[in-house]
Amino acid sequence: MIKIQKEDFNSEIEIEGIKNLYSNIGASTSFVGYVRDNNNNNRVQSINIEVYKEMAHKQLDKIINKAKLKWQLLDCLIIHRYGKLDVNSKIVLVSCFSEHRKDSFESCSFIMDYLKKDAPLWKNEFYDKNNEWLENSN
Amino acid sequence: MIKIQKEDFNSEIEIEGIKNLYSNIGASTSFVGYVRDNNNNNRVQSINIEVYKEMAHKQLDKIINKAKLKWQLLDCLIIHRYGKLDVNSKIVLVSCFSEHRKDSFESCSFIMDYLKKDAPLWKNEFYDKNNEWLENSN
Amino acid sequence: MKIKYFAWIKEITQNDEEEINSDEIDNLDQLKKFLMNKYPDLIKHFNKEILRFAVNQEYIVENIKLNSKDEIAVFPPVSGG
Amino acid sequence: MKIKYFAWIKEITQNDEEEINSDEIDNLDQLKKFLMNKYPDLIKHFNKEILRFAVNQEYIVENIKLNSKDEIAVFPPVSGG
Repeated sequence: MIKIQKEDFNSEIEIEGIKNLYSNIGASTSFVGYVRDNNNNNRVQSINIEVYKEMAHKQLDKIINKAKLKWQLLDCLIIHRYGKLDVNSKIVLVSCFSEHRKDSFESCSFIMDYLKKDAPLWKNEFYDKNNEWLENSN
Repeated sequence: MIKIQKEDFNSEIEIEGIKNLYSNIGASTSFVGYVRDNNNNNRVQSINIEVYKEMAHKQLDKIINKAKLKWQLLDCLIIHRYGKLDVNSKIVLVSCFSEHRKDSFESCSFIMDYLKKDAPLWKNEFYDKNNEWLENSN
Repeated sequence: MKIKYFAWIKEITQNDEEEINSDEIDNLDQLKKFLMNKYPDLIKHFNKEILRFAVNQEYIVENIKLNSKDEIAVFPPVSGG
Repeated sequence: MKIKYFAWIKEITQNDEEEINSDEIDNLDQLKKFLMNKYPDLIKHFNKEILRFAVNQEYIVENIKLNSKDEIAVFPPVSGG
Protein backbone atom coordinates (compact mmCIF):
# COMPACT_ATOMS: atom_id res chain seq x y z
CA MET A 1 0.00 0.00 0.00
CA ILE A 2 1.23 3.47 -0.89
CA LYS A 3 0.06 6.65 0.78
CA ILE A 4 1.25 10.13 -0.21
CA GLN A 5 -0.21 12.46 2.38
CA LYS A 6 0.18 15.72 4.26
CA GLU A 7 -0.99 14.26 7.56
CA ASP A 8 1.20 12.67 10.20
CA PHE A 9 0.80 8.92 10.79
CA ASN A 10 0.85 6.54 13.75
CA SER A 11 3.38 3.77 13.09
CA GLU A 12 1.65 1.27 15.39
CA ILE A 13 -1.71 1.69 13.67
CA GLU A 14 -0.24 1.65 10.15
CA ILE A 15 2.04 -1.35 10.71
CA GLU A 16 -0.48 -3.45 12.64
CA GLY A 17 -3.16 -2.57 10.09
CA ILE A 18 -1.17 -4.55 7.52
CA LYS A 19 0.14 -7.21 9.94
CA ASN A 20 -3.41 -8.11 10.98
CA LEU A 21 -4.22 -9.20 7.42
CA TYR A 22 -1.76 -12.12 7.59
CA SER A 23 -1.27 -14.70 10.34
CA ASN A 24 1.87 -16.01 8.68
CA ILE A 25 3.83 -12.76 9.08
CA GLY A 26 6.73 -13.42 11.42
CA ALA A 27 8.77 -10.30 10.74
CA SER A 28 8.30 -6.64 9.94
CA THR A 29 11.07 -4.12 9.38
CA SER A 30 10.07 -0.48 9.40
CA PHE A 31 12.10 2.55 8.55
CA VAL A 32 11.03 6.02 9.66
CA GLY A 33 12.78 9.15 8.40
CA TYR A 34 12.58 12.38 10.41
CA VAL A 35 13.35 16.07 9.85
CA ARG A 36 16.68 16.65 11.61
CA ASP A 37 17.57 19.91 13.33
CA ASN A 38 20.75 20.25 11.30
CA ASN A 39 21.99 19.38 7.83
CA ASN A 40 25.32 20.21 6.21
CA ASN A 41 26.14 22.38 9.23
CA ASN A 42 23.02 24.49 8.87
CA ARG A 43 20.40 24.82 11.57
CA VAL A 44 17.17 23.59 10.04
CA GLN A 45 13.89 25.26 11.02
CA SER A 46 11.55 23.25 8.81
CA ILE A 47 11.33 21.67 5.41
CA ASN A 48 8.78 21.88 2.67
CA ILE A 49 8.31 18.76 0.59
CA GLU A 50 6.95 18.97 -2.92
CA VAL A 51 5.69 15.89 -4.71
CA TYR A 52 4.64 14.86 -8.21
CA LYS A 53 1.90 12.69 -6.77
CA GLU A 54 0.78 10.57 -9.73
CA MET A 55 4.35 9.77 -10.66
CA ALA A 56 5.36 9.05 -7.06
CA HIS A 57 2.58 6.46 -6.82
CA LYS A 58 3.69 4.88 -10.10
CA GLN A 59 7.38 4.79 -9.22
CA LEU A 60 6.89 3.52 -5.66
CA ASP A 61 4.63 0.81 -7.02
CA LYS A 62 7.41 -0.26 -9.38
CA ILE A 63 9.95 -0.31 -6.54
CA ILE A 64 7.68 -2.52 -4.42
CA ASN A 65 7.21 -4.89 -7.35
CA LYS A 66 10.98 -5.08 -7.86
CA ALA A 67 11.42 -5.93 -4.17
CA LYS A 68 8.75 -8.64 -4.39
CA LEU A 69 10.73 -10.31 -7.18
CA LYS A 70 13.90 -10.38 -5.09
CA TRP A 71 12.53 -11.32 -1.66
CA GLN A 72 9.75 -13.40 -0.10
CA LEU A 73 7.51 -10.48 0.84
CA LEU A 74 3.98 -10.81 2.11
CA ASP A 75 3.24 -7.08 1.95
CA CYS A 76 4.77 -3.61 1.85
CA LEU A 77 3.64 -0.24 3.08
CA ILE A 78 5.05 3.14 2.07
CA ILE A 79 3.82 6.41 3.53
CA HIS A 80 5.48 9.63 2.38
CA ARG A 81 4.42 13.02 3.66
CA TYR A 82 4.60 16.31 1.79
CA GLY A 83 4.03 19.98 2.62
CA LYS A 84 5.60 21.90 5.51
CA LEU A 85 7.21 19.69 8.13
CA ASP A 86 8.86 21.01 11.29
CA VAL A 87 12.03 19.61 12.86
CA ASN A 88 11.34 16.21 14.52
CA SER A 89 8.42 15.45 12.18
CA LYS A 90 8.16 12.06 10.54
CA ILE A 91 8.74 12.25 6.78
CA VAL A 92 8.46 8.68 5.57
CA LEU A 93 7.57 5.18 6.71
CA VAL A 94 8.56 2.05 4.81
CA SER A 95 7.41 -1.28 6.31
CA CYS A 96 8.14 -4.69 4.82
CA PHE A 97 6.40 -7.85 6.02
CA SER A 98 7.64 -11.41 5.59
CA GLU A 99 7.77 -14.81 7.25
CA HIS A 100 11.46 -14.53 8.10
CA ARG A 101 13.47 -11.51 9.18
CA LYS A 102 16.12 -11.46 6.46
CA ASP A 103 13.56 -10.74 3.70
CA SER A 104 12.02 -7.86 5.63
CA PHE A 105 15.37 -6.24 6.52
CA GLU A 106 16.87 -6.43 3.05
CA SER A 107 13.76 -5.38 1.14
CA CYS A 108 13.11 -2.42 3.45
CA SER A 109 16.65 -1.14 2.93
CA PHE A 110 16.36 -1.74 -0.84
CA ILE A 111 13.08 0.17 -1.06
CA MET A 112 14.49 3.13 0.87
CA ASP A 113 17.51 3.26 -1.47
CA TYR A 114 15.28 3.32 -4.54
CA LEU A 115 12.79 5.70 -3.01
CA LYS A 116 15.63 8.19 -2.44
CA LYS A 117 16.80 7.76 -6.01
CA ASP A 118 13.58 7.50 -8.03
CA ALA A 119 10.60 8.90 -6.14
CA PRO A 120 9.74 12.39 -7.46
CA LEU A 121 9.82 14.29 -4.18
CA TRP A 122 11.85 17.40 -3.38
CA LYS A 123 12.90 18.86 -0.06
CA ASN A 124 13.19 22.60 0.34
CA GLU A 125 15.05 23.10 3.59
CA PHE A 126 14.50 26.31 5.58
CA TYR A 127 17.27 27.74 7.75
CA ASP A 128 17.33 30.90 9.89
CA LYS A 129 17.60 33.27 6.96
CA ASN A 130 17.53 31.35 3.71
CA ASN A 131 16.38 28.12 2.17
CA GLU A 132 17.82 25.50 -0.15
CA TRP A 133 16.54 22.73 -2.41
CA LEU A 134 18.23 19.46 -1.52
CA GLU A 135 19.53 16.77 -3.80
CA ASN A 136 19.92 13.13 -2.72
CA SER A 137 23.46 11.94 -3.12
CA ASN A 138 23.26 8.38 -1.85
CA MET B 1 16.99 0.92 26.72
CA ILE B 2 16.17 -2.73 27.36
CA LYS B 3 12.79 -3.97 28.52
CA ILE B 4 12.00 -7.62 29.25
CA GLN B 5 8.29 -7.74 29.89
CA LYS B 6 5.14 -9.84 29.72
CA GLU B 7 2.99 -6.95 28.49
CA ASP B 8 2.36 -6.02 24.87
CA PHE B 9 3.82 -2.74 23.62
CA ASN B 10 2.78 0.07 21.28
CA SER B 11 5.50 0.60 18.66
CA GLU B 12 4.56 4.24 18.04
CA ILE B 13 4.78 5.17 21.71
CA GLU B 14 7.99 3.22 22.30
CA ILE B 15 9.81 4.46 19.20
CA GLU B 16 8.72 8.09 19.51
CA GLY B 17 9.55 8.01 23.23
CA ILE B 18 13.20 7.58 22.28
CA LYS B 19 13.08 9.72 19.12
CA ASN B 20 11.77 12.70 21.10
CA LEU B 21 14.95 12.77 23.18
CA TYR B 22 17.09 13.74 20.15
CA SER B 23 16.45 16.38 17.49
CA ASN B 24 19.35 15.11 15.41
CA ILE B 25 17.80 11.69 14.76
CA GLY B 26 17.09 11.41 11.03
CA ALA B 27 16.49 7.67 10.82
CA SER B 28 15.02 4.85 12.85
CA THR B 29 14.86 1.23 11.79
CA SER B 30 12.59 -1.01 13.80
CA PHE B 31 12.17 -4.74 13.65
CA VAL B 32 9.10 -6.44 15.11
CA GLY B 33 8.88 -10.22 15.42
CA TYR B 34 5.48 -11.92 15.65
CA VAL B 35 4.11 -15.36 16.58
CA ARG B 36 3.32 -17.02 13.23
CA ASP B 37 0.43 -19.44 12.77
CA ASN B 38 2.72 -22.12 11.39
CA ASN B 39 6.29 -23.30 11.88
CA ASN B 40 8.03 -26.30 10.34
CA ASN B 41 4.67 -27.37 8.89
CA ASN B 42 2.97 -27.41 12.26
CA ARG B 43 -0.08 -25.32 13.08
CA VAL B 44 0.92 -23.15 16.00
CA GLN B 45 -1.65 -22.31 18.69
CA SER B 46 0.56 -20.25 20.96
CA ILE B 47 4.06 -20.08 22.32
CA ASN B 48 5.42 -19.77 25.80
CA ILE B 49 8.63 -17.83 26.18
CA GLU B 50 10.92 -18.43 29.10
CA VAL B 51 13.67 -15.98 29.97
CA TYR B 52 16.71 -15.80 32.22
CA LYS B 53 16.01 -12.16 32.94
CA GLU B 54 19.20 -10.92 34.61
CA MET B 55 21.36 -12.57 31.99
CA ALA B 56 19.17 -11.35 29.12
CA HIS B 57 19.62 -7.77 30.31
CA LYS B 58 23.39 -8.27 30.58
CA GLN B 59 23.75 -9.91 27.16
CA LEU B 60 21.48 -7.46 25.31
CA ASP B 61 23.41 -4.61 26.88
CA LYS B 62 26.63 -6.11 25.52
CA ILE B 63 25.10 -6.48 22.04
CA ILE B 64 23.98 -2.83 22.01
CA ASN B 65 27.48 -1.76 23.07
CA LYS B 66 29.01 -3.85 20.27
CA ALA B 67 26.67 -2.18 17.76
CA LYS B 68 27.60 1.27 19.08
CA LEU B 69 31.25 0.52 18.36
CA LYS B 70 30.49 -0.44 14.76
CA TRP B 71 27.91 2.20 13.79
CA GLN B 72 27.07 5.83 14.49
CA LEU B 73 24.11 5.15 16.76
CA LEU B 74 22.31 7.75 18.81
CA ASP B 75 20.20 5.25 20.75
CA CYS B 76 18.82 1.71 20.77
CA LEU B 77 15.69 0.16 22.18
CA ILE B 78 15.05 -3.55 22.72
CA ILE B 79 11.77 -4.89 24.06
CA HIS B 80 11.39 -8.66 24.42
CA ARG B 81 8.24 -10.25 25.75
CA TYR B 82 7.98 -13.52 27.69
CA GLY B 83 5.18 -15.75 28.94
CA LYS B 84 2.27 -17.10 26.90
CA LEU B 85 1.84 -15.39 23.54
CA ASP B 86 -0.95 -16.23 21.09
CA VAL B 87 -0.57 -16.33 17.31
CA ASN B 88 -0.21 -12.80 15.87
CA SER B 89 1.26 -11.41 19.09
CA LYS B 90 4.33 -9.24 18.99
CA ILE B 91 7.37 -10.96 20.49
CA VAL B 92 10.19 -8.49 20.12
CA LEU B 93 10.95 -4.91 19.06
CA VAL B 94 14.42 -3.69 18.18
CA SER B 95 14.73 -0.01 17.21
CA CYS B 96 17.97 1.71 16.22
CA PHE B 97 18.26 5.49 15.93
CA SER B 98 20.88 7.39 13.96
CA GLU B 99 21.43 10.49 11.86
CA HIS B 100 21.62 8.55 8.59
CA ARG B 101 19.68 5.51 7.48
CA LYS B 102 22.54 3.08 6.78
CA ASP B 103 23.63 3.01 10.43
CA SER B 104 20.12 2.30 11.66
CA PHE B 105 19.45 -0.47 9.11
CA GLU B 106 22.71 -2.32 9.61
CA SER B 107 22.80 -2.07 13.39
CA CYS B 108 19.18 -3.20 13.74
CA SER B 109 19.87 -6.29 11.64
CA PHE B 110 23.10 -6.95 13.58
CA ILE B 111 21.35 -6.69 16.94
CA MET B 112 18.59 -9.08 15.83
CA ASP B 113 21.19 -11.63 14.69
CA TYR B 114 22.98 -11.51 18.03
CA LEU B 115 19.79 -11.44 20.03
CA LYS B 116 18.77 -14.73 18.34
CA LYS B 117 22.16 -16.24 19.07
CA ASP B 118 23.02 -14.97 22.54
CA ALA B 119 19.95 -13.78 24.43
CA PRO B 120 18.86 -16.43 26.97
CA LEU B 121 15.25 -16.83 25.89
CA TRP B 122 13.50 -20.04 24.93
CA LYS B 123 10.34 -20.62 22.91
CA ASN B 124 8.08 -23.51 23.75
CA GLU B 125 5.74 -23.81 20.78
CA PHE B 126 2.26 -25.28 21.30
CA TYR B 127 0.51 -27.17 18.49
CA ASP B 128 -2.90 -28.88 18.44
CA LYS B 129 -1.79 -31.84 20.52
CA ASN B 130 1.81 -31.43 21.56
CA ASN B 131 4.49 -28.85 22.16
CA GLU B 132 8.14 -28.42 21.31
CA TRP B 133 11.10 -26.38 22.51
CA LEU B 134 12.64 -24.48 19.61
CA GLU B 135 16.28 -23.90 18.83
CA ASN B 136 17.49 -20.96 16.73
CA SER B 137 19.42 -22.11 13.73
CA ASN B 138 20.29 -18.83 12.03
CA MET C 1 0.76 18.69 -24.36
CA LYS C 2 0.83 19.42 -20.64
CA ILE C 3 4.20 20.44 -19.16
CA LYS C 4 4.73 20.30 -15.40
CA TYR C 5 7.58 21.92 -13.47
CA PHE C 6 8.78 21.02 -10.00
CA ALA C 7 11.01 22.35 -7.22
CA TRP C 8 13.32 25.20 -8.28
CA ILE C 9 12.47 24.74 -11.97
CA LYS C 10 9.21 26.51 -11.11
CA GLU C 11 11.20 29.52 -9.92
CA ILE C 12 12.63 29.79 -13.43
CA THR C 13 9.43 29.12 -15.36
CA GLN C 14 7.31 31.14 -12.89
CA ASN C 15 4.71 28.50 -13.47
CA ASP C 16 4.08 24.97 -12.24
CA GLU C 17 2.15 23.81 -15.27
CA GLU C 18 1.39 24.96 -18.80
CA GLU C 19 -0.09 23.70 -22.04
CA ILE C 20 2.35 23.83 -24.95
CA ASN C 21 1.28 22.89 -28.44
CA SER C 22 3.42 23.73 -31.42
CA ASP C 23 3.96 22.24 -34.86
CA GLU C 24 7.69 22.41 -34.10
CA ILE C 25 7.39 19.88 -31.25
CA ASP C 26 7.23 16.30 -32.34
CA ASN C 27 9.64 14.68 -29.92
CA LEU C 28 11.35 15.25 -26.56
CA ASP C 29 14.48 16.86 -28.02
CA GLN C 30 12.34 19.41 -29.85
CA LEU C 31 10.48 20.16 -26.64
CA LYS C 32 13.79 20.69 -24.82
CA LYS C 33 14.88 23.13 -27.52
CA PHE C 34 11.54 24.94 -27.25
CA LEU C 35 11.90 25.24 -23.47
CA MET C 36 15.46 26.58 -23.66
CA ASN C 37 14.20 29.17 -26.08
CA LYS C 38 11.30 30.15 -23.88
CA TYR C 39 13.30 30.01 -20.60
CA PRO C 40 16.94 31.00 -21.29
CA ASP C 41 17.73 30.54 -17.57
CA LEU C 42 17.17 26.81 -18.05
CA ILE C 43 19.99 26.52 -20.60
CA LYS C 44 22.84 26.17 -18.11
CA HIS C 45 20.96 23.38 -16.31
CA PHE C 46 20.28 21.60 -19.58
CA ASN C 47 23.95 21.87 -20.37
CA LYS C 48 24.98 20.39 -17.03
CA GLU C 49 22.56 17.53 -17.65
CA ILE C 50 21.02 17.84 -14.22
CA LEU C 51 17.40 18.03 -15.37
CA ARG C 52 15.16 14.96 -15.30
CA PHE C 53 12.29 14.33 -17.72
CA ALA C 54 9.24 12.17 -17.27
CA VAL C 55 6.67 11.43 -19.93
CA ASN C 56 3.37 10.17 -18.56
CA GLN C 57 5.00 9.62 -15.14
CA GLU C 58 7.87 7.49 -16.45
CA TYR C 59 11.51 8.60 -16.53
CA ILE C 60 12.64 9.12 -20.11
CA VAL C 61 16.22 9.66 -21.25
CA GLU C 62 16.02 8.81 -24.95
CA ASN C 63 14.40 11.10 -27.52
CA ILE C 64 10.87 9.71 -27.77
CA LYS C 65 7.93 10.86 -29.91
CA LEU C 66 5.45 13.10 -28.13
CA ASN C 67 1.80 13.66 -28.81
CA SER C 68 -0.66 16.29 -27.67
CA LYS C 69 -2.12 14.13 -24.89
CA ASP C 70 1.20 13.50 -23.18
CA GLU C 71 2.07 14.87 -19.76
CA ILE C 72 5.72 15.88 -19.61
CA ALA C 73 7.44 16.76 -16.35
CA VAL C 74 10.71 18.66 -15.97
CA PHE C 75 12.44 18.53 -12.62
CA PRO C 76 15.78 18.58 -10.79
CA PRO C 77 17.33 15.58 -9.03
CA VAL C 78 14.95 14.21 -6.40
CA SER C 79 15.43 14.46 -2.63
CA GLY C 80 12.64 12.51 -0.97
CA GLY C 81 12.88 10.01 1.87
CA MET D 1 26.36 -22.12 44.81
CA LYS D 2 23.03 -21.47 43.12
CA ILE D 3 22.23 -23.58 40.04
CA LYS D 4 19.48 -22.48 37.65
CA TYR D 5 17.86 -24.63 34.95
CA PHE D 6 15.92 -23.39 31.93
CA ALA D 7 13.60 -24.69 29.19
CA TRP D 8 13.54 -28.48 28.87
CA ILE D 9 16.46 -28.92 31.27
CA LYS D 10 13.93 -28.22 34.02
CA GLU D 11 11.90 -31.22 32.86
CA ILE D 12 14.93 -33.40 33.60
CA THR D 13 15.93 -31.79 36.88
CA GLN D 14 12.29 -31.34 37.99
CA ASN D 15 13.48 -28.10 39.47
CA ASP D 16 14.26 -24.64 38.13
CA GLU D 17 16.77 -23.74 40.83
CA GLU D 18 18.72 -25.38 43.58
CA GLU D 19 21.56 -24.72 46.00
CA ILE D 20 24.47 -27.14 45.58
CA ASN D 21 27.44 -27.02 47.87
CA SER D 22 29.92 -29.83 47.99
CA ASP D 23 33.60 -30.14 48.80
CA GLU D 24 33.94 -32.04 45.52
CA ILE D 25 32.99 -28.98 43.45
CA ASP D 26 35.77 -26.52 42.92
CA ASN D 27 35.40 -25.76 39.22
CA LEU D 28 32.88 -26.00 36.36
CA ASP D 29 34.03 -29.45 35.17
CA GLN D 30 33.50 -30.83 38.65
CA LEU D 31 30.03 -29.30 38.75
CA LYS D 32 29.21 -30.90 35.38
CA LYS D 33 30.32 -34.28 36.71
CA PHE D 34 28.21 -33.77 39.84
CA LEU D 35 25.14 -32.91 37.74
CA MET D 36 25.55 -35.93 35.46
CA ASN D 37 25.71 -38.06 38.55
CA LYS D 38 22.62 -36.50 40.09
CA TYR D 39 20.66 -36.36 36.78
CA PRO D 40 21.66 -39.31 34.57
CA ASP D 41 19.19 -38.13 31.89
CA LEU D 42 21.45 -35.13 31.32
CA ILE D 43 24.40 -37.31 30.29
CA LYS D 44 23.40 -37.74 26.65
CA HIS D 45 22.97 -33.97 26.29
CA PHE D 46 26.35 -33.35 27.88
CA ASN D 47 27.86 -35.83 25.46
CA LYS D 48 26.29 -34.12 22.45
CA GLU D 49 27.67 -30.82 23.72
CA ILE D 50 24.36 -29.05 23.31
CA LEU D 51 24.18 -27.61 26.81
CA ARG D 52 25.18 -24.02 27.52
CA PHE D 53 26.65 -22.79 30.79
CA ALA D 54 26.63 -19.33 32.27
CA VAL D 55 28.44 -18.26 35.42
CA ASN D 56 27.13 -15.04 36.92
CA GLN D 57 25.17 -14.34 33.70
CA GLU D 58 28.15 -14.71 31.37
CA TYR D 59 28.60 -17.56 28.90
CA ILE D 60 31.48 -19.78 30.01
CA VAL D 61 33.06 -22.53 27.94
CA GLU D 62 36.41 -23.04 29.68
CA ASN D 63 36.74 -24.78 33.04
CA ILE D 64 36.74 -21.89 35.50
CA LYS D 65 36.96 -21.89 39.29
CA LEU D 66 33.66 -21.66 41.12
CA ASN D 67 32.90 -20.35 44.56
CA SER D 68 29.91 -20.65 46.82
CA LYS D 69 28.47 -17.26 45.84
CA ASP D 70 28.37 -17.99 42.11
CA GLU D 71 25.15 -18.35 40.14
CA ILE D 72 25.51 -21.05 37.51
CA ALA D 73 22.89 -21.56 34.78
CA VAL D 74 22.46 -24.67 32.65
CA PHE D 75 20.36 -24.37 29.53
CA PRO D 76 19.80 -25.61 25.97
CA PRO D 77 20.47 -23.53 22.81
CA VAL D 78 18.47 -20.30 22.92
CA SER D 79 15.48 -19.47 20.71
CA GLY D 80 14.43 -15.90 21.41
CA GLY D 81 13.61 -13.18 18.95
